Amino acid sequence: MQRIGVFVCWCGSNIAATVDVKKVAEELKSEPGVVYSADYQYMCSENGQNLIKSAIKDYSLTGIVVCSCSPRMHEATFRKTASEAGINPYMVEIANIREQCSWIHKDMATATQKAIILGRAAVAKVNLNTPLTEGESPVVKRALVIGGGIAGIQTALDIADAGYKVDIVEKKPTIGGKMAQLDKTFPTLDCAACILTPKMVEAAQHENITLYTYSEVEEVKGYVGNFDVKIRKKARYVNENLCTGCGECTSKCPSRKGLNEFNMGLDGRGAIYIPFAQAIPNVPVIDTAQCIKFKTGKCGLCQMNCPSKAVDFSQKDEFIDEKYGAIVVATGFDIITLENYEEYGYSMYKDVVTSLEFERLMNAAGPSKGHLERPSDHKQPKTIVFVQCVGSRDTTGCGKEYCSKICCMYTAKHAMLTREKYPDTEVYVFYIDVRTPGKNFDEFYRRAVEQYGVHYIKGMVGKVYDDGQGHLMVRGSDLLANEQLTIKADMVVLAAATKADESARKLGTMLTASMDTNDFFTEAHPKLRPVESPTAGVFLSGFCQGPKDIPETVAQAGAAAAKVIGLLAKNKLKSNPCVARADSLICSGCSNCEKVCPFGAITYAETDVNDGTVREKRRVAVVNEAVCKGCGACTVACPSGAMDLKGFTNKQIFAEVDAICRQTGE
Amino acid sequence: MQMIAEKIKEKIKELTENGKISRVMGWKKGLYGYDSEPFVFENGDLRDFTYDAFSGANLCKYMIAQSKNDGDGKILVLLKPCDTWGFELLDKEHRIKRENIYALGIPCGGMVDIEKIKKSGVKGITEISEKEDTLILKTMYGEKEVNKKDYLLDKCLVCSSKEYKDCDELFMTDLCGDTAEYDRFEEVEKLEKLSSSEKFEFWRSQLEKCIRCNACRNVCPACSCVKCVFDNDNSGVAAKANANDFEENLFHIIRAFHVCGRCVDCGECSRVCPQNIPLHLLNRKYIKDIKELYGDEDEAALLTFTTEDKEPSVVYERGKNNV
Amino acid sequence: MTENEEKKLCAEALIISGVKPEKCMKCGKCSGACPSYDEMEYHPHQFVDMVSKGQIKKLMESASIYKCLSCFVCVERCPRNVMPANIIEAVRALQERPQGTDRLTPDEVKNILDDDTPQQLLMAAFRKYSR
Amino acid sequence: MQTDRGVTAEKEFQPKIIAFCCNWCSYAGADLAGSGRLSYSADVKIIRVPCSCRINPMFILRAFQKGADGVILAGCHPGDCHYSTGNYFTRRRMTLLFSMLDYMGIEKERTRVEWISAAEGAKFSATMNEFAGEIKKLGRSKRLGDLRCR
Amino acid sequence: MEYDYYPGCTLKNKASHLDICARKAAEKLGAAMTEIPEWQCCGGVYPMAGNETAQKLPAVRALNEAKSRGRDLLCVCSACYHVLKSVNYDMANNATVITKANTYLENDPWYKGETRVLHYLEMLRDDIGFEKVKKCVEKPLTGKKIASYYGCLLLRPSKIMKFDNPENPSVMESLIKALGGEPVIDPFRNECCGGYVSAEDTELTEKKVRDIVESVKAHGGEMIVTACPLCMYNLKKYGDLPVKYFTELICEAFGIEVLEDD
Repeated sequence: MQRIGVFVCWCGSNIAATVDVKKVAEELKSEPGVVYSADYQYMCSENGQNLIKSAIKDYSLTGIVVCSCSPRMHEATFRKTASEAGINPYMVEIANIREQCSWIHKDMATATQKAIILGRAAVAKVNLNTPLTEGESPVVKRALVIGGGIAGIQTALDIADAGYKVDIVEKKPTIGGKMAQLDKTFPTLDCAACILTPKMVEAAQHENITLYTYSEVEEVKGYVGNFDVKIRKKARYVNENLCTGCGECTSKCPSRKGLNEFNMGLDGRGAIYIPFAQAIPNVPVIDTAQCIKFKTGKCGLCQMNCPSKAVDFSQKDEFIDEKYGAIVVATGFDIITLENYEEYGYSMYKDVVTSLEFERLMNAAGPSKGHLERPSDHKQPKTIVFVQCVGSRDTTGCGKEYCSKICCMYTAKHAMLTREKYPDTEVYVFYIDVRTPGKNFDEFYRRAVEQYGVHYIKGMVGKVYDDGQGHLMVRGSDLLANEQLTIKADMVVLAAATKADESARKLGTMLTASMDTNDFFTEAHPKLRPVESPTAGVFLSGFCQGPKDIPETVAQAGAAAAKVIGLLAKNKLKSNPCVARADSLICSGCSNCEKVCPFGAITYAETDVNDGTVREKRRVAVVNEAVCKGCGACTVACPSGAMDLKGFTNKQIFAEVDAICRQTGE
Repeated sequence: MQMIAEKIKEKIKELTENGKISRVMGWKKGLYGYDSEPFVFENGDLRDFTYDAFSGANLCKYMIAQSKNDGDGKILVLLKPCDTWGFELLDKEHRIKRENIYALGIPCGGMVDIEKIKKSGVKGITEISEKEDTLILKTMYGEKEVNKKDYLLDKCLVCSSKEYKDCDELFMTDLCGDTAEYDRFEEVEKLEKLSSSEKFEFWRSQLEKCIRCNACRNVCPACSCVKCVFDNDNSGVAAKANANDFEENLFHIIRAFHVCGRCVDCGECSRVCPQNIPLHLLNRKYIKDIKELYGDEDEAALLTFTTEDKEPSVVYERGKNNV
Repeated sequence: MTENEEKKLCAEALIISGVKPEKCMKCGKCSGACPSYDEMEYHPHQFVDMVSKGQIKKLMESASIYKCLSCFVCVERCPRNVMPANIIEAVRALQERPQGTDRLTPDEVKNILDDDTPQQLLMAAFRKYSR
Repeated sequence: MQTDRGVTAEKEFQPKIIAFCCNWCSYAGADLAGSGRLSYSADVKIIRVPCSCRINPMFILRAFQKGADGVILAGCHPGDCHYSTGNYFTRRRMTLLFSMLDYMGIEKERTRVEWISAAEGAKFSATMNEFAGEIKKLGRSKRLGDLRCR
Repeated sequence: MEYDYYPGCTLKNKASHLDICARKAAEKLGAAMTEIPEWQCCGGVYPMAGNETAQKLPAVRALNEAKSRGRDLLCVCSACYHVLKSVNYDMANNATVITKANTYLENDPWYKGETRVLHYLEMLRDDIGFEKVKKCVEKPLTGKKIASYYGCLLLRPSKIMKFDNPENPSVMESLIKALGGEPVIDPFRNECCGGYVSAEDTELTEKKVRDIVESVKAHGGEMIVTACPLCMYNLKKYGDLPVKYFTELICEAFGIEVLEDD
């Protein structure tokens, strides 16, 4: 049985003017467990707190009820008071008789009566309170960044500069991501490679950064501060330590049938290849599906020609196990495939290209060395039509419902660059809306129109077809002119919708980090915690959280790094003790609680159970207290009541309900 | 049916001899031919084995206890189509050790409710045998033939699927009878259309009959908790913890909620109820609601959500049509 | 037609067509694809827009409603599932509902008949051009 | 209305209403209603829970058992849950539970779910007033207590 | 393979060749087509308005008839296929139509879109397979440059028709290849021919047909093949390229002779 003290606060006249505080104290004295009750002008004042402290000592109190303002105001204060007087801080409950009572009622009798009932509920709860202790867990001072694009690189550099170890895992043979494929960047038109490659080099050379390229995260276990991650380093069949990157092997490879991924398949590459000149690491990789040696056992020219004996056909995938305190997701994006948009003729006509392909066609390091030409006949196009929103803002299920955000700007960029380099080329842009909310963005778009004479047409293309004579006919509507027009073009560029990278979904499951229906990672709070995932210790950087351009991505990358640094700077993590607890004697191991847990805090373990009559091994739920945030979703999903929430137990809430429902004067 | 039973026996022998199974969960003959009951046959002794029109009992739940020990070898369990749904649920919820079980799907042509026969005025039954769709009732007053179809269990009247889930092997299952044509939600719809006070009177009169024998709970494949919340002293609702009659009063509402989204509509709760309370109508209401509100989803309805789910106020709106 | 009557007709058009014009994001893809565009005074996207604004009278009186080929290109390519063809059909149905407004009368049928005219054409024409 | 206050107090039906409020949005909304002095019925008593998804249907049934006349759940707006998904579960659970109560003939108007954010003090007070008014009209709750097995 | 067959009015009359060739080719391919009894005209066009349940009833009758026999319902005419499939979609998804139609027709049990409606071309592609078609060819159409013309009704709306990729279909091209011909891909193959508007505005139809035929020529096509009697009528009347039904083409390649007045 508890020994409870009740302390009724006047809050000056805030409470006392409408609530008869003396009567409340008097009435609550007769509640079960209550051995002491008092009222005071300002309970939160030093004197008030001392009153509580001495009562705890004098009456050997085990539980405290303070009838005062909202617990959101002073719960922490009174917990500290209790703690200083030697009882567990979680033995304190607050009855909110100010915000919920004195401030909203005028009639003294009514307010007093309500205050008594609220006090009773708090007393009933405290009777069932148990001491709780905050958990503590150590923090591994190392971060993992998944994805080696601009987002991942920036996050890793920022964390590394702060003095913490960072590993980058990149699934492709090189870091750099999508940005490495771009030609110029809006709105300043500086060359992407010029600003990105120095960062790639910096990441590779940083003493605190380890790169795992051509690698994937295989398994994630653990929780904030203590993640256990298994990384698969795929065999590239070239020894990274021996290879000097001379490129001898790539030039000797007799197979030329591979499609150059970096150039969006617009040209070919050998079976052993370095994705692009500035790749990091500058080490080739063998495409085993294409390699003659792997297919037939014969060839091996690359191995024979390698001056440093780095080619190793017997290489196997390697597994690396590492511990991390924090994980940053920076998996980036891709563009959708266009089989649902054949009205634009992407698969029928070679000269209908995506914007990313166009990016490569414009790029000095691209398949045409920067000379803009049509893929079909390598002629320079004289009329180009750009189509925006191809698959974006589509609610039919064919594309993506969201706005891809970056297309308006890069299309303006493409149009502008085309007109600058080839002033005799006519450029049309079909748009639904031109969205340019960014610094210098609208100015940029207007420049394309006013200075470069790009024809912007408000309307959408209905069909692209060929006239049988090498031209593409683009039929669309010009809504402002109220007409349907057909443009005879040489090339059509489609701003295909963006999508989350395919690896994201699998990773989301591994990390138990929640995602939206579009496979973008969800942030912990859309406004106030935009770079954190709801899963503690998992942070978000770049496009993986939603469409973003480069400046935004870099900003978010830095923000994510700051959050990681804040976490790694701590030696221990304290956790909220009001978390779920599974009773292994009752748990049936049905997994229902696991399914509703938003944080992945529940796992299952084969546990020896002994309830006095039965001894056996059973699959039972285990709550990771460092991960659980205490929402209680699991407690309702659990039919047997094995899952309960500390600080808000079933019994406690029942007791509150019962106390409120008791007849007056009972 | 006798033919099928014999074939099943042969199959069991074959599986036993091949060392695939060590025991069999089946039905054992009773005294009168209409009281077969679940039984574990061991050591290849199948003397009293039967599979007849009264083998309505779902055996899947016995698998919780029977599959526990790894050392016992595999147990064969015989499952009718509707039995397999509960079996699958138990597997999904990790309540059974699937690797210790050999699930054999067997054909079902509908099971008979002996109470219905008795109610029709047939007294003193001493033996029942089957011939295709005819039941031959030997009574103390002579022999009588009835059509099996007229005395089917309620759950068989709304038989909705002959699909077998999660079985290791299907045996003669093409001999299954047809599914029923009755719409299983018809009864629920009827109740929904009653006025609020009529509904209340209906349920009060039904639930008043409950003697808290727990038969429904014991048979239900979704009610497989190691310890039921109503037996848990710490839950705040268990009988012992409270002097009041809370658990008594709301047992069925809570039970229905606990199996909501997980109930496989096997109809066993109503079949075993000694007081004939139509408990399945509670569960089926949830099934109907889930279908209407959330459509078909892979996950149990209460363990998932969509951001576009209907608001709870939909209940008021839907209720507007009937007063 | 009073303004109120017009509004009522618009509401009816939306009900029988099942079209929700508020889903339209005014991209104009329907009109960019329409094979009858040049024949029409009002174009698919305008049908959606005008009915939602309560301006159905002009549409009903326009020959545009007889130029729609029901080829479903607008329905197919609309990125928002708006179904412009359905609303054009609804406007036509509302126009043809009152007596004596048939676009095509049995007398006129013989004008279009020739040896090869398929039944399909007659059936379709009757369905589209008369009550 | 009778003039004699004593008699009125005796005779006037004072419903018992429990409001379960999630700590992050609705409880804060109630605080805001308080600091804005936005009065609402004294019949409403609040129980604080971390999230609306902590509310077990058993709590609601228990309240009715013990003589409550109305139970209202208040949580963050869908999409704004502090725990990201808690209120989505609440929404399903309560939709199905309320539907079942209705099916069993228990007045569905006695139960309600409302989404009230920390900024919606005015909505909190208006909602509570309206709910209390509704419950007053319905009168004392009897049915749930009577729906029992012997 | 056994199918319930819904021929439709036009195939019983002006487009009898489409029908006859379909039956003869099916015979050779080992597919049995049983005409469903007492079918009524599908109406020619799908009643798009939500309040036109009555006009959908003939289709529902045919669909329910096929259901009762447990067979798939086969169409050859594009228009019938379009109507039947669209109505079938309603009968599976639109509660109002389901209730009204079943109540009116006194169906017991209710018809809820169970029947699979398929076009003859789908049958060739999905059930029989073009490999088998290839094996039946006796007089391959070698060297013939044939443009397929799909029109609207087979393809759209694709959400309902689910016939082929609506913007880049391939089933007829595959057929032409199987028959030994050389398919010519004409971008106007899914553009409207002018349809029933030819009943009132021949100019419009003429223009549409001209676009199609000119495009076929520009892409090197020498002949057009179609599945729709109305397309056939329009293309023939206003165009100057030979037009054939796809079933005629099959018979030709299979070496099946079909007389003009057969």
